[in-house]
Parts: sequence; C-alpha cells; structure tokens
Amino acid sequence: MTQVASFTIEHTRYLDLRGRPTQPLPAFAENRDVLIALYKAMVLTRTFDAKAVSLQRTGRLGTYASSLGQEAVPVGVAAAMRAEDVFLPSFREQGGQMLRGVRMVEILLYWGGDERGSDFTGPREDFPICVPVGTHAPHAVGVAHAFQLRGEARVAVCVFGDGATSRGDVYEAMNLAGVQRLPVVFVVNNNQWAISVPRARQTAAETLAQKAVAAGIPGIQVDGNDVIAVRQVVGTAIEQARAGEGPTLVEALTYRLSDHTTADDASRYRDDAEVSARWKEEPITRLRQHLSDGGQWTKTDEETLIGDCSAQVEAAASEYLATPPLPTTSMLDHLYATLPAALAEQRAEVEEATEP
Amino acid sequence: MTQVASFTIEHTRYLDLRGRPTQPLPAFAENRDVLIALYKAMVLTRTFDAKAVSLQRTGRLGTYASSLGQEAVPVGVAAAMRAEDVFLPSFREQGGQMLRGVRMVEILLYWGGDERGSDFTGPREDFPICVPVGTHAPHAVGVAHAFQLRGEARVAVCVFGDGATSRGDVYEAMNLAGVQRLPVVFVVNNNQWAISVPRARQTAAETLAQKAVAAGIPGIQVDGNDVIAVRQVVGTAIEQARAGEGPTLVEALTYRLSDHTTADDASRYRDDAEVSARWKEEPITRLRQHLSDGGQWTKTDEETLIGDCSAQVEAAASEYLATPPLPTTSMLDHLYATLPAALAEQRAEVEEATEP
Amino acid sequence: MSEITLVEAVRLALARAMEEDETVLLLGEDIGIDGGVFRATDGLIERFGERRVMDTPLSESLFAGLAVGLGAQGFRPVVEYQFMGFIYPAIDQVVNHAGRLRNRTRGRLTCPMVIRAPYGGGIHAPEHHSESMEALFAHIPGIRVVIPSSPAHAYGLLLAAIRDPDPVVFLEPKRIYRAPKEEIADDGVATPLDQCFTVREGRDVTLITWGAMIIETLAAAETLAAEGVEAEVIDVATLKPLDMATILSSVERTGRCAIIHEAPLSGGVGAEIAAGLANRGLVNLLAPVGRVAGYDTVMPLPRLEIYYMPTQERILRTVRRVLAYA
Amino acid sequence: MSEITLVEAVRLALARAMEEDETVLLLGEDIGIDGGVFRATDGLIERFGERRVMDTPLSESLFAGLAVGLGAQGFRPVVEYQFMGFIYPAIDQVVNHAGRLRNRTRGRLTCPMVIRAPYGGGIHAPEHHSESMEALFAHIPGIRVVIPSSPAHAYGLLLAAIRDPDPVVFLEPKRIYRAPKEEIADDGVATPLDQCFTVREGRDVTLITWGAMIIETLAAAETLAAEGVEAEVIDVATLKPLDMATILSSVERTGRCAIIHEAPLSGGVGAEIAAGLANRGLVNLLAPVGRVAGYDTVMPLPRLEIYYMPTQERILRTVRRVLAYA
Ligand SMILES: Cc1ncc(C[n+]2csc(CCOP(=O)(O)OP(=O)(O)O)c2C)c(N)n1
Ligand SMILES: Cc1ncc(C[n+]2csc(CCOP(=O)(O)OP(=O)(O)O)c2C)c(N)n1
Ligand SMILES: [Mg+2]
Ligand SMILES: [Mg+2]
Repeated sequence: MTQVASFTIEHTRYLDLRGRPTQPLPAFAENRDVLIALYKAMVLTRTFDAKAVSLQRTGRLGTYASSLGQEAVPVGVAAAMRAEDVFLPSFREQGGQMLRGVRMVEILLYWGGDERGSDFTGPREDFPICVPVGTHAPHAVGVAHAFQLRGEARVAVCVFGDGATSRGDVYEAMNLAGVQRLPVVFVVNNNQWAISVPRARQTAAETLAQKAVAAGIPGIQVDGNDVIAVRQVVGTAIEQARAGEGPTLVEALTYRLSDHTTADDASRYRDDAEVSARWKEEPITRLRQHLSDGGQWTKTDEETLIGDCSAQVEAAASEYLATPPLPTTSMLDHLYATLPAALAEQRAEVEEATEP
Repeated sequence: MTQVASFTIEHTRYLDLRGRPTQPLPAFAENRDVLIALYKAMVLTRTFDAKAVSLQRTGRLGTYASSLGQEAVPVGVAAAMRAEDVFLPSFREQGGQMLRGVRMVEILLYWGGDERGSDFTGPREDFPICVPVGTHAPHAVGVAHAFQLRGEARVAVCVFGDGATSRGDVYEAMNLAGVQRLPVVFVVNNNQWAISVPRARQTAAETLAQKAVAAGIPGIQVDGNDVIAVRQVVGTAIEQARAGEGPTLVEALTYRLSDHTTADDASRYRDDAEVSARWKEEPITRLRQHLSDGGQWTKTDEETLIGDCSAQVEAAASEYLATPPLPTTSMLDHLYATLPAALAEQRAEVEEATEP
Repeated sequence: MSEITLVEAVRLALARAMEEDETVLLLGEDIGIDGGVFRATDGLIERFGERRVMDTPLSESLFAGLAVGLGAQGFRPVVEYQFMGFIYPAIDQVVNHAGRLRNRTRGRLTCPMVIRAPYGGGIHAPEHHSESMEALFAHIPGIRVVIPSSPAHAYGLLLAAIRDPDPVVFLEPKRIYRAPKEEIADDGVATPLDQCFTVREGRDVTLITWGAMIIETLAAAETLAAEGVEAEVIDVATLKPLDMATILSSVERTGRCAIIHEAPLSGGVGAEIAAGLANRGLVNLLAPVGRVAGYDTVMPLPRLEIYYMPTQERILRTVRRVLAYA
Repeated sequence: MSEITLVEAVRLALARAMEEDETVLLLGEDIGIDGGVFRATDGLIERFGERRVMDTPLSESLFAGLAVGLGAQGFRPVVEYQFMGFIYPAIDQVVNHAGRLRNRTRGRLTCPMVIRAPYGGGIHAPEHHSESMEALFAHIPGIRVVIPSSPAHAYGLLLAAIRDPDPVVFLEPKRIYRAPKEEIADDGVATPLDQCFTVREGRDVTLITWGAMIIETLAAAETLAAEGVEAEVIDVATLKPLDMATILSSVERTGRCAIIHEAPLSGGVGAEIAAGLANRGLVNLLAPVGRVAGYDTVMPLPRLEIYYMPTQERILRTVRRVLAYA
C-alpha cells in the first residue's frame, strides 16, 4: 500500500468562552470600532429576532426562524464581505442581511407573507432567503461563475446549515466550484441540529469541513460563536477567492439556542440541560466580556445600545404592520417580463374574484 | 489553529505492468485455479464485448458499452462477492454480471431492446443495468438497509464510473450508508473518461477515493488493471461490511480503451497516443504474463480458452438472434401487478393497432 | 370509536399497517422522536423502534431511491417528504426507477413503496410550503397518485396504498389535517384505490374535486341546494389511474360539470378529466366543462394566498355559468 | 442558403445567438470538443472558446441551479441536458427557483435561461433515452415550454427562447434531428413564442400536434386529402403558455379535432388542449375530441417502441372515427 493523498482539518478560535484571547488577535480586532460594530450587529440581530418571534406569537407574522445564539455566524460572514460581493443566505442569516443593508421591514414583510420583502432596496444583487434547504448552493456557483467570466474581483458567499450538507446539490455545487476554481465561499452554519435531527445523525463525517475533501477544495473549521474567528477565517477565504485561488468551505460551529422556527417545539427532542450548557458559549456575552475586559464597553454603552436596537426594531415593526397588502393581480404581474396573452383571462378573473 | 481531523488515501497493487509481484500476494492468489478462473472470466468478457460490438456494427444490436481494458474491475468485484450478495452494476459491468450467472443471451437481449434481458434467470435479486448515471447508488443503500434490518450477513455491491462520482445522489447514498453503517461497498470504475470529459474536469479532488471522506467512510484506491488487487481490496471491504463494520468506497484505476459506446467516436476528443500508452497496462496480458511466468499457463491453454470463449459467445448470439419478439401487449402487462381497469381500453388499442 | 382528524387517521393507518406487516417501514426527516412536523408519525418510534421509524439525513434525492432498494428487497417503505415543495428531487427516481422497475424486469423486482407528503395551501405557511403539484406525478407511468379528502379516506386509502404492490404517491391535504374530524373504526379495512367516490348525489350538475377542495365544493353544493339545484359531488381520490367511468356516468345523468382543484389550471389533473369528457362524454355534455383552479402562477406568499385558491364564491360563479348555459 | 437538418439549425441558432450577445453561454455534458452527443454544439468551442462553451461534470441537479445563478447575474445560459431521461433532477430548481425568481423578487432578479434537451422516441436508443415528458414542465408556472417541429422552427424558436427574458425549456425532437432538411436563411430572425402555427389549412378536421409527430400527422393529412378530406394541421410549438386562441378558431371552422402526441396519454399536454376545447370550444364541437398518444406505460425498449408511438395508421383510425361521428 502506498499513500497517495492526505488531508487535515484545522479549527480556529481567538476568544475562549470568557472572551479571553487564546492567541494573538487578527489585525482588524485591534480596532475598537470594528469590534464594537460587530457587537452591535449581533445585539441588533438578537433584538430583531426577539421582536419577530413575538410578532409571530401574537399572530402578526408568519413562521419565523430565529438565529438566537448563532448571531456571530451571519454577522461575521457579512462583515468579511465587500459591498460588491453577493450574499446567498439560507433562512437564518437575517443578521448578515441586515449588516449588508437589507432593511428590517423587508425581512418582516417576507416572513409576513409579502413578496416585496425579497425586493430589497439594499444589496440588489444579493439573493433572497432560500427555503428549500441547500438549493441555493448551485446559485452561488452560478454567481461566482459570472464573476469569473467577467473577470470581476467579486466573491459569492453562500451560507447553509449542517442539514444542508447532506443534500446532493450542495455537494455538486462545491465540486463544480473546485473544478472551475470559482470565487465562492461556502459557510456551514453548523448549529448542531436540523430541526430534530442532531448533527451526528446527519453524517458519519467527523467534521463538516471535510465535506470539502470530496470536492478537492480546502475545508476549515471555525468557532462559530467567536465572531472574531468567523470574520477572520471567512475573510481569508473570501480574499483568497477574490485573488483567484478558488473556493473554500468553512464550517462554523455554533448552537441553535432557539426552537427550529416558531412552528417547532424543540423540547420534544432535545434536553433542556444541553441547551443550558450551550448558553455558556453564546457569542454576544463572549464578545461583550472581551470588550469590557479591555475597558472598551461600559454598562452605559450597553444600555444605550439596547435602547437603540429596540427603537430601530420597533420602528421597523411599525412600518411593517402599516404596509398595505399588495394588489391581488400582482400575483400574475411579476411572473413573466410581460404577461403572456394566454394569462390575460386569468388576470381578469383574479380581478373579478377579488372585487369588493 | 488546532488540527481536528486527518485522512489518508492508500493505493494497492500486487502485480506490476509485466505481471511481476510487487509485494507478497494475498492467499487466494496462491491458488492456480482461482487465478485461472479470473483470467478466463476476463477473456470471456473481452470476447463477449467484441461480439456485441460486431453485432451492433452489423445492425443486429442496439448501442453497446464495451468494457475493453477494464475487465479486471467487474470480474474482480464479482469474484469477491458471495452468491447471496446483491450486485448493482452500472452499464459496463457485463463481466461481473456474467460471473454471477447472468446469461450472455440475457445481456444481448437487453442491449438488443428486449425487456426480458433484465429478467435474469441467474442472480434473481441482482439489479438490472442502470443507465441514468449513479441513480443506482441509492438503491444499493436501500438493499443494504434491508440486509441490516433483517440481520442478514449479506452485502450490496454497487459499481459506477468516475463521472458518476459528480452526481449528488451518489454522495447522498454514501453519506447515509455512513450514518447507518450499512453493509454496502461502492466501487468507482475510474476509467478516466465520462464520454468526452476527462477525469480532471470531473472534479478537483486528487483521488476519487477521497469522496468517501465527505461521507465519513473509508476510501481506498486500487490498481483496477490488477485483478488480484481488485479482488483483494474489494473482498476485504465486502467482508468488513458483512461483519458489520460499515461501508467502503473503492476507487479502481483503469482505462477505457474503447469508445464510450458504439454510438461514440472517441477520436474526436482523445489522442490515439494516450490510448496506445494505456494498452500497456491492460489487465488481461498482465495476468497472463503472471500465470505463464509461474508456468501455469501455456500457449495451448490459451488457444483452448479462446476457442471455448468464442463458442460460448457464438452460441449466446445465435440464441439471442433467434429469440422471437415479445407480444406488443407486454408493454402494459408488466407495468402494475394487475392491469388497472383504466388501462384496459389502452391494452385493447395496442392489440387492435398491432393486429396483422 | 372517537372522532379523529385527518392527520390522526394517517397515523392510525401507519400504525395499523406496521402492526400487521413487519416489512412496513417509515423513513423521512424528523419523523422519529419529533413525530414529523405535522405529527403524523407521533409516537410511532416509541412503539415500533428506531429500526422501523428512521430519521434520515436531509437528502431528498436519496429517499425515493432508498425506497426502491428496500422495495426490491421485499420491504414496504413509506417515505415522508416533509412538504410537497421539497419532493421534486424524488421525481428522477420515480420516473426512472420506481415507476418502471416491475416493468423493466418483467416483475422480477418490484417497488411496493409509498411516498407521503403534505400538500396544498391555506395554512399561511412559508414560501414553498403551499403548492399543489400532483399533476407532475399523475403523468408518470407505473405509479399511483392518491389523495384523501377526509379522515376516513386518509385511513382507508393509506392502508390500501401501503398494501398495494406498486408505488403510490400519497398526498395529504394539510389544510384539513386538523379539521373536520370524523369517526373511524380502526378495523384495518382499506378503501379501494383506482376509484372515484360520489360523496353527494345530485341530478343537476357534477362537481369533481379532490383533497381539501372537497370542503369548498360541498359548501357550494349546499348553497346550490338551497336554491333548488342538486349538485353531485365526486371525490376523485385516485388521480392516477383515473376512474373516468364514475365521472362519465355521473355526467351522463347531469349533463353539466365543473372540476375544482387548487393546482394551477393549465395541465392540472382537471385537464385530463375534462379531456376524458371531451372525448368519451361529449354526447352528454349540455354545457362547457367548467374548471375552477389555482391560477397559472406561483402560489403567492400568505398575504395573498386566499386570492389564489378556489373559494366557494369562485366555484359558484363557474357552476352558475355552467348551469345557465343552454 | 442551403438545406440543413434540425440539429444543424439548433447549432446555427446557438452560434448566431452567441455571436450577437456575448452573455449567451453554453453549459452541459460533452458539449465542448465532442460537440454534444448529437453534435448540436459541434465546432462551437473552437469558435467561442472554453469560457463560453463549458463541459460540466456529470451533475444534472446542479445545471439548472447554476443557470439560475448565471441568469440572475445577467448572463443567458443555455444548458444542454444530454437526454430528456436525465433532465428530472432539474425539476427541483425549475419549480422552486427558475420559474419564480422574477416573481418572488418582484423582478429584481430574473432567469433568462434556456434548458435544451433532445426528447422522444423512434431512434432505437437505449433505455431511458426515448421518453417524452414535456407535460411535467408544461404545468410549472413561470416558464415556457417550446418544441420545434422543423429546422426552420428550431432555428427561429431557439433564437426566441434565448432572447426571451424568462426561463424556457426547449425540447428537441431527436427523431427528426437529421431529416427532413430545410432551407434556412441565417438571418437572426426569431420565430414568435406563445403562438401555434397552422402548417396546413383545411376545413374538415383540425389535427393538433408538436415535435416529431408532425411527420405522421402531415402524412395522415395527405392520406385524408387523397380521400377528399381536408385536414387543418396545427403545430403547437409553444406548449406553455398555450395559444388556445389559434386552436379554438380552427376548431370553430372544422368542428372536429384530434390531438396527437408521443407522450403518455393521461395528463399529457393533449389533455390541456382537449380541456380548453371542452370549455371554450364546446359549442363548435361536432364530434368527440380524439387523442392519439403514447400509452400510459413506460416507453418500451427498441424492439417494441414502434408499437408504442402513434403511427399514421393510429392517427387515421382516430381521425376517421372523429370524422364519422354524427
Ligand atoms: C429541501 C428541504 N427539505 C426539508 C425542508 C424542511 N426544513 C426546513 S429547515 C430544515 C432543517 C435544516 O437544517 P439545517 O440545514 O441544519 O439548517 P438550520 O435550520 O439548522 O439552520 C428542514 C428539514 C426544507 N426547507 N427544504
Ligand atoms: C444521469 C445521466 N446523465 C447523462 C447520461 C449520459 N451518459 C451515459 S454514460 C455517461 C458518462 C458516464 O461516465 P462514467 O460515470 O465515468 O462511466 P463510464 O461510461 O466511463 O463507464 C453519460 C454522460 C446518463 N446516462 N445518465
Ligand atoms: Mg442546523
Ligand atoms: Mg468513466
């Protein structure tokens, strides 16, 4: 027997559970403003999630997927991107969408059942939320292929869950990205659960980062509750992709502290004790600890921030609730560039049926 | 950074290109009869392929996929299986099917366009040829799951090509096999080409064996032109699976010396020089050399064998050519266990339309 | 005997089938300890164990093929796709394998499998969770497509589907998962497949529907009855193969008909029914065949979904046109 | 101007589209140096380079999704699926993304993509290489389904499909890939989509078909003409959205009609046409709507395939029944 190939998977973390550096921090993390911006984005995300859940509980929003405890992943990823890059989120990356400029009212509209929620005023080329798990990975590869064809120094960034890594199309997408050395970064938000299915039942692979080995691309693990690590590792992958060095798969290890969505009751399949234990690892406290250890964050700062976030979120909620519904005919008006003649009659029927 | 996982891929070969052992042979290979049986099976396969191609060229058979130069893969795999195991071939493993008892006339019937070709009298639980590339990998996992559920010491063995490794369902199948530790062995017949697409454009992965890493199962490479190595490595994987130790992916490195099928003209996309060079590695000469080096195979043996194989193949071809076509109504009679009432009229129409 | 819901009837049928035949297995996402997102399999893992109630990885391409392998080995896998919006990766295996394994091996290998999925709109679900794409399956040779419209039918038809020796796509109208309820004797009696059911008799017009639209259709029939018009209502139940005989014989009596379904109009299963009437029932048709269906567009997100789905009013509007025709 | 085949017309249209618009790209298996298994892309990689003619790994799930990403970025990808039998993994992306990206983003992102695939039987191809499953696509909202029936239409419709701002599934009848030939001016003029074409005028009966069945249908029309019966022949061309207006106006004149397609009868696109007639054309129908189609079974392997596909004889038998009806 001769050895013909070998691979290793590395894991990166900068802050321990108490926010203390475990190794020298990356350059950006020496900048107070950068860290505080990350912190604020995470707190805003958590505030927004809480409001969305409460809107749902009171019948004013549809099913909603909270990112409680996982805020460092979308925030770290979005922070590592440039404005001109394209973000392809799953359905739990509102924190990243917000940081990139999607308005909170748009996110609420989407989950409230209004198509205008996916017509962002913000990053116009970013993809909308993707509900069919993992089906946006091929899109990311297509977007990256477009960048490569045009010779643009832009990167497509696609986030999906641990569950999504079991989907064949995610594998197919990574494999093509490898062949073409496309400027795309895949991030697995490994929150340990796919609804009720634990990570261990999703795959026998020891890590999800090693899914990359099958595609012949680098795979790397990062502490997904350490926003510094997420931003650093994803940022390096993005800049490599931008430089023409090809795709990377980053596995961010985190934990879903909430139910899967508001339609789910995680207590049916998951021990409270497990969840409590994981609360100790969540990313917001960790970064706050780090900031206050360095004297960069005071109680007053915190209170101001909480107030700010609430105000922003409340304003978005009010705007959402005040948005009048779409005209019923809109369901046919955006299907094709021009309404085909064959559909004119149906459009008239929609109008007729919905006349007051 | 901490290393959290590592993997290596090993390659196994026993005979060099001239049939000389490169390491001590496995026990079975010390038995002359066993080696000669493997040799005969490969020669019969090559004889059969040649006949099938000539039948096609003369308009008496449909499109056909020759296994020229790759005979060691199906033969080595089938030789490593037990009768009660289940074989799930792709469309280029006639050598393995024959060794397991599928009659040559049945294989000809199939490629001649007659459904009875998939109604083997031989291994009744084996799957028929699978044309949609890689779609039989999920079946193999289902079969293996059945064995596991019934507690049977049986193994499902699934062969597919290098091209198939790019299919998401092959990945999904391997991944589930890993989770459930199913008794299944996947064999990639890596003949370096998927029609005109060379191996290097199929994936950036250095080896196809490493596709296993994504599924958390062992992956191993073998010289697919060394039938001893194929039988040994696949045999070990099969026996591990049988013992409850889970699935393996074996990549057998070989080369497609023929066109993709009789419908293909490989000279459009492939250099003759490449093909000529690869003729030096083909499995039949290699094993013959090994046998004659050991004084176990004479010119007379060879002539007798060639005569035997021709006679068998000619007999099968005659039987095939003499087989009267199916009744036209058979197209509806096997669709459901019982013809649904709704289809009675259509069946009558088939009869009416085909009345002489 | 107590009143149960449609989703409870599904569970009851699954349990009964598993009880009586140990080759029946359940596969799917979150069907184990979570009991399925609609609780269709609630308690079954406790009762039948992990071997027979298997939570799968998130691999929709795989499930149907896995079931083909299990089916060929003599098991009767029942695979749950969590929502119909995620069932499309199964189509490759259904067309290329499940629907033809018996035929291509002349019966040597068979596929006694069931694919279950909740389908349809009306529960204000997220994007991709409300579609009705049964027509995609109803065109595929070698399979059956079955849709229950009540708890009793869910119980009886699912038992029949599981016992059937060929593949069945069993689509559950989730809008009526929880109401209305119905009394069901858990007697193991299957409801015949390949057959339409006349759920209301009438002489003036035939209304043909399936799934949750039975509610609006029956309501429309009641409204019409109050006006002296007696509508016959047919629940198609098995969409493939299609029992045109029952439909034709009803229209022979009524001379008028309307077909109601949630799926987009064009190429929906209603088209096949109307085509059958245009061919074999033409002589009896006193009026154009009405179709009330979803529009040929994507199911809107929840805020507009009620304007997409056929309502009693839309049904009545069409039926009145059909009745008025002379 | 010289006579060319349908597959050459496809190639000509691809080249023309690539010439005039550099956002047009080709993707698929073996489309590069091999020129595609039917040579539809022969010579294009030499002419337009590897960047624009890309051989992909064997990943059918991926292609359609890849095209969605490229389309959203303003490219016009044309994806070849090698045979229709391998197209099914695309359905997930077509239903869940391509057909709705414009709608769900209110036009912010769009999918100007074309999926090409050879389809249909009659060339004695191996298993899974001869099916006609166009109806699966014709039911999906937000897309177009287009099938040419001649070299000229292949050229004009493919140009139109590529220039169309929305996704088009373009199915090529491989039985007539190489014959008959037709003169084509490579003038870049597209043939309009969303429109049926009357390829033969007649007053006695309307024959409606598409793809390769145009050959048998026209032959049947000739046979009938020799008997003094003038059949009007309509080539549907765009199956979705369906131009019922042309069909209705023909049947308004002829009063009789038959629909001919290779795909299985039940739930085929013929059903939608017949349904349209049963609804909006009933008043004009003097006879039941005939349908001549593949049977509701798996396309047999080559030895029996000719008994599966509609022949001139089968068409004539049905048309004569339709004509005889009084
Ligand atoms: C293809 C598909 N299958 C099933 C579902 C239903 N579903 C929604 S989320 C989910 C689990 C996803 O798990 P994971 O990928 O880990 O993401 P997470 O929800 O944990 O963020 C499932 C099964 C879906 N949306 N899409
Ligand atoms: C899903 C699918 N796509 C495309 C084809 C057409 N096709 C037949 S064989 C083949 C290449 C297969 O390559 P590989 O897996 O390496 O097997 P090989 O033919 O080399 O044995 C292709 C593309 C097919 N049969 N199935
Ligand atoms: Mg998860
Ligand atoms: Mg190959």
